[in-house]
Amino acid sequence: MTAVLALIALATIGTAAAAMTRRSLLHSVLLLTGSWVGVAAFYLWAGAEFAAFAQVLIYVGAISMALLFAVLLTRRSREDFAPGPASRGRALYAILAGAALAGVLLAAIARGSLAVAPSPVPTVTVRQLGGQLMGPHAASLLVVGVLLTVALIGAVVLAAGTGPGKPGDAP
Amino acid sequence: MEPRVAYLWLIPALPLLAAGVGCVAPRNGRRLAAGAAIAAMLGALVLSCFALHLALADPSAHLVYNFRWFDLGNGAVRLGLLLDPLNGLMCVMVSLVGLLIFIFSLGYMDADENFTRFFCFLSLFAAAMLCVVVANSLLLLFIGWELVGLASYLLIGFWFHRPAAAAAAKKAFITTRIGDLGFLLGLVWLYDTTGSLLLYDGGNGVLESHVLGDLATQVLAGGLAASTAIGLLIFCGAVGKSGQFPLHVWLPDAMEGPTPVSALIHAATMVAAGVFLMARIFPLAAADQGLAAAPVHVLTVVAGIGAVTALMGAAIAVAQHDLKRILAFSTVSQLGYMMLALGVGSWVAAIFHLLTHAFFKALLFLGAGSVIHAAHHEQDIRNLGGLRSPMRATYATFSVGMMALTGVPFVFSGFWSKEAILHAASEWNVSHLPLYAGLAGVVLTAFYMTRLLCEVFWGAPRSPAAAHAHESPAVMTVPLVVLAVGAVALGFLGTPAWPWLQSQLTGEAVPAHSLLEGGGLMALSIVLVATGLGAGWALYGRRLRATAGADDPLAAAAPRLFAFLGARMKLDELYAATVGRLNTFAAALAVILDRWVWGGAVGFLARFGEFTGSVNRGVDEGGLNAGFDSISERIRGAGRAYSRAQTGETHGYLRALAVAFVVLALLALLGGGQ
Amino acid sequence: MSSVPLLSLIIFVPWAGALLLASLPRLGAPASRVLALAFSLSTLVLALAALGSFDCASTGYQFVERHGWIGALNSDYHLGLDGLSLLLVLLTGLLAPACMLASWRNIPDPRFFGLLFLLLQGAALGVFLALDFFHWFIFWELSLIPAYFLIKLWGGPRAAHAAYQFVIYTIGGSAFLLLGFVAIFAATGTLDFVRLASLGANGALGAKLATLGSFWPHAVFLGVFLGFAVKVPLFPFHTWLPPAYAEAPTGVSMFLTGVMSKMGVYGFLRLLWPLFPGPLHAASVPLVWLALGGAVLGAFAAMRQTDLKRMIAYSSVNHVSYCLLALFAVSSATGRSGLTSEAAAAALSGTLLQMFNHGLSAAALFYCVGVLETRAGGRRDLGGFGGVQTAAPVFAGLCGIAMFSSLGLPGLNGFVGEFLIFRGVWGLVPWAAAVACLGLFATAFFLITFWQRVFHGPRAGAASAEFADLGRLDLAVLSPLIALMVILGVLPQLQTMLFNPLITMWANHLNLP
Amino acid sequence: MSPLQLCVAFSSVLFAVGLTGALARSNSILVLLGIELMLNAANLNFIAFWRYSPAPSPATGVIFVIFAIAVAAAETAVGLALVISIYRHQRNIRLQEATRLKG
Repeated sequence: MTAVLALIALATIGTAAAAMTRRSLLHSVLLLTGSWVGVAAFYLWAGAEFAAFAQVLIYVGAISMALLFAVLLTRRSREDFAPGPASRGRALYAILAGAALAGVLLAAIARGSLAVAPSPVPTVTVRQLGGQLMGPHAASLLVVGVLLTVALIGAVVLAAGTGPGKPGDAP
Repeated sequence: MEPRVAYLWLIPALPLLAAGVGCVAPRNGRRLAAGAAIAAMLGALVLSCFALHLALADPSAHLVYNFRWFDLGNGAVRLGLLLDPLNGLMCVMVSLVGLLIFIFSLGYMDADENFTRFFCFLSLFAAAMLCVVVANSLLLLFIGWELVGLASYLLIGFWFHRPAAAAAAKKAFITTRIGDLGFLLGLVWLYDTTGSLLLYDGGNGVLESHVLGDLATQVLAGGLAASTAIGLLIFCGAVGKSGQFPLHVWLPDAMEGPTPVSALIHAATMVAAGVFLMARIFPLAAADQGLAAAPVHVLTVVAGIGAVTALMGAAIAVAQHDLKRILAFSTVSQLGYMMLALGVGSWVAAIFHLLTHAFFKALLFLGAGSVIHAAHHEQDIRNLGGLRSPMRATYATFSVGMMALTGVPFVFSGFWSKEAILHAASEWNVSHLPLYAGLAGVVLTAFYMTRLLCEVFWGAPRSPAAAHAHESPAVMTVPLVVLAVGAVALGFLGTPAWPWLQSQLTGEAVPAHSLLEGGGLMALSIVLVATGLGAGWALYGRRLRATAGADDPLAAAAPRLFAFLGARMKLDELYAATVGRLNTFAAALAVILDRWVWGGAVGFLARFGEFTGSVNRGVDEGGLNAGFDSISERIRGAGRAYSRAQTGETHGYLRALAVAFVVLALLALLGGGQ
Repeated sequence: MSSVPLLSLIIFVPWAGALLLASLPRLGAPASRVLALAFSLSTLVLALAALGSFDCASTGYQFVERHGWIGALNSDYHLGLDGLSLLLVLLTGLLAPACMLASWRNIPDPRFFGLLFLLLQGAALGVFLALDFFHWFIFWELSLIPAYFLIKLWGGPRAAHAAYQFVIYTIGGSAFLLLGFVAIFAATGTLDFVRLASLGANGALGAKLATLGSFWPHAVFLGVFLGFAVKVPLFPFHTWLPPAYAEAPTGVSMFLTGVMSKMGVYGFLRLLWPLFPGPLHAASVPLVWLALGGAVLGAFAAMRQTDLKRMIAYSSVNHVSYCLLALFAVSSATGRSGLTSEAAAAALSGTLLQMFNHGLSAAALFYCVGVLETRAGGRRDLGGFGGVQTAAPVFAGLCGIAMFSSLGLPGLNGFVGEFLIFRGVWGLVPWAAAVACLGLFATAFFLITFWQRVFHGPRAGAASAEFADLGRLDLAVLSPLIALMVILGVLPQLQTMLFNPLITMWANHLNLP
Repeated sequence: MSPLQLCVAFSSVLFAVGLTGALARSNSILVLLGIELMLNAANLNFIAFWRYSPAPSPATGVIFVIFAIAVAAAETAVGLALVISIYRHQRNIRLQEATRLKG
């Protein structure tokens, strides 16, 4: 059981790391989508099918598309991608920060007593989820709905340009 | 309560009415004012005669009419009118002498443009004096007393445009006011202890027996009887008003007023008010005679003051040059005699002398007035002289008055009344000093009167004014004659052989005794009068002073004594040095106290207020504001420092987050431990 | 409760007049003068109406008006009139028109002057009629503001300083008064004079104050005493008076000396004595000394004054100190048995008479000095005149009567009050009466000196030139006052019948709580 | 190592990678990607703890993940819109130069 887990973990981390280090934006986005699929797999492994389904639908379907659009819309000149000298120092600093963070977290996990009895994979039916959503979490569901619409409109307003000018010209 | 006594208030009311008419009358309403005044006095005289007749019907009775003035607390303040022989006689005397003087002043004041105002004031004076005389309540008497003081102030200062007259008026008012304060305190003390000021009030009047009894028995600290203290305080008023020793300084200066005023007020009536007052309250004054243990008796003090005044007045009169001042000091001396008589216990002799004195002293003053009038207001005897031939009538009446005053035996009233006083003094058991003072006074009186007579009437006129003096008009000489008759006739009312007056006054029959019985004393006094006259004639009669400048024979004999007496024994300077300086010191003290002590305290508070104000501002601005300002400044600085952290670098923020997270996690891992 | 609210009318008609004058800015000078005079006369008319239906026999308050006002302080709008207040209202009614007439000429802005004066008059009347501390104190303080402006705007050269000192000094005093009454309210819960008086009578007030702390009864007594002492003024607190009276215009100084100083004495009689009989009795001997200080030193200080108005101001200090002397003598006799009630009645009656009579004579004297001042072109020093009697005999006559009344000459009104005071004080505190005689002597001395220097002697100084005698206006002011002086001198019954039952009641139960 | 520890370790590493990415790259979009990764790491944790929690019936973990996904979506949308508007404004989307909101 844990072998499958390890496999999924390695895949996801690998694609994520690759996404972060690729020079070309497109490749990064695609690799990232891959890692999202890894995550979905983990959900499946954990027994939360609906979550996996949602992950795949939203992240892989929608967000990756949005990212692609964003990348395409903003690639005016090639030179954007050449990492300036400043980024060298930044990359090093970033790696250091990430490693420190990971070290701390892993140390905490190692020392932590997260022993847990082996338990069967819990199953949750969509009926249960629906009941839950419509029951105690009805309010938050509505809020999320509102949040999404507002975000949509906000994005459109921001992206549609501030002035009467056509998109892409200098403000 | 005698109904007929009710109309007694008319006697003072008539002159008061005349005074009202006088002051309302316009300046040129001379006839109206004078007529009203004289009519009023005539009316008062007639009413007084009726009153006297009524009083003499029963000499021992005190007819009383009391009425309520205003209510106070549970009771009320009551005043009253009194009629008995003493009052009756005084009323008649005042109104008769007043009438004569009014008539005289018709002529004397004829030239004065304030004629109406003069008569208004004279009527006011007469009303006040009559009010004093008829009063049964000491309060009403005090009211009349002060109004008499006011009238004398107004009349002395009648020619107020002359500073000397103004000063004299002020001096008179203030000096008598000092005496009146003592009178007021005595009054108030009496009112407080006995609850009423009525003299005779059907048994519980002040002078009635049982009230007097407990007054005498009420002993204060130092063994002094209450009645003694009250008597002495009331005597202060008499001393002030009658010009007795300590407070006599105003009388000679009062001669600044017109001569009829001097005659009426400073000879006959007002100054006599003091004697009348003491006679009126004689029972009160005599109440403490019984207390042998008492340290001082009222009557002894009165006798003492009387004797001193008699002697001193006569002595000073010898060395005066002003005609009216000689008479003034003579009045002071005669009043001393009356007080002496009261002191030695015989108020009847005092009143008898008062009556006779009123007539002949008024006569002398009016005579002097007609002399001054004739000699164009020349008053210095050194400039007069030789008026015998031009002014025969004045000379004749003046000499009658002079002989009455000196006490030429048997014929003149002065002799009998002075004799009565000396007789009473001789019978006084306390001491014989008053008697000797009286006898010495007789000599001095005779001396200065002859000096006056010789200087003014005999010899040759020594100044142009005196040279063409001419006899005064009839309106002035007729009163002189009437007064001269009075000066002679009045004596016979009270001779030892026929003591009608004494019996009327005391109310019980006084035994008549023959002349010889008191003969020794009478003979002595006759001899003394003779010596006085002789000495006067010897010094001034034989060698008449030729010129005004010639020095006075007596001055040649004893220059320093003469100068000392001439300067009125320097009493004025003494008073100025003591009381005057004390007064100015007290005034200066009050002003200094006000400006520096109380004003200073307020000033200090004000400056203290300013100081706290400025401290407060300093603290407020320096401490608080500055403190707040600096703190807020620092906070702004800190704010600016933090704001630099907002570089806008998103990465920076992320980095900070990461670092913070790591640090926190480490802390949780290492620090927590539990 | 008569149908028409007479007492409220008495107070508020002058204020209505003031309001009317305020609302007509363009009113001409003559019209505003007449209007102001009319409203000022209203007090006299209403006071006479009150006198008409005043029941002399009863000692309680009459024409009482009582309406609920402030629930929180449970103080209500309570007006009442007894013998004492009626006397003072009559005095104000008499003096106010006289003062208005006195400032008929040479007052630059008569409209504003009339307005302020009516305000002052209404406030003074309020003080005499109010029976609840709340609105009484409003009237008490309100009277200061118009007085300040009246002195400052129309006064003499140093009027600003004098007015400033006058107001600050008095307000300082009344601040303590206010604190005292706040403490009283805290202790007793009521501000009504009648209730407080009943508490004070049986000593409950002292006990209640003691509940706040042992220190409180004395502090409250001192506070209230200080408030009144400054107003009267009692001896050490009188330094504000001479400059204030001297610099004020004639009409105002007449009102100040006639009515304002009586407010202080009224305060003593109405408030301090009934509320604190015990402490007043305890402190009576030093207070007698203070009153004597005022009487004697006030008169002696007057001797040294060269400014005529300051001289009369000091004489006011002297006369008012006699009133207080009598009151303190009575308070010192509280509780003493024997024949004191007769003496106490005399002293109290003398105080009330002295208040009324001094009001008249001091106002008349101030007016006469005003006449001298106007004819001498603003100069009023003692040496600046001479022989005025020859120049203006009628003026000399009337001024003479006023002077002799102030001097206490029998036959005029001044004497009756002073005699009764001396009679009362002798019965209660004999040595005080003896010392007070010095005051009498000094008063006689400086007044006669004033008369000699100004009226007697040859014509000199301002009188040497043309010196007009009294005009019709001057006669209109002076003759009623002089007439009253003579009438009340001969018939004091007219005054005593008003307040005799009252003071008898006061004198009879001088029990020490 | 219990499986739960594994899951948590896995999400921590994923989180660290996301952070590094966000810090290292200067391109705004990549920063957004890094943030997305971090969000997914968080969701992982939810599910992991849900998976091994004693009372899985109320499925709060799953619901949380659903909400988290929804929020992440909204966040990405807005983020990208911002990037585009920055781009229009700044001609390039280098994060370091987008400092107009400086304090």
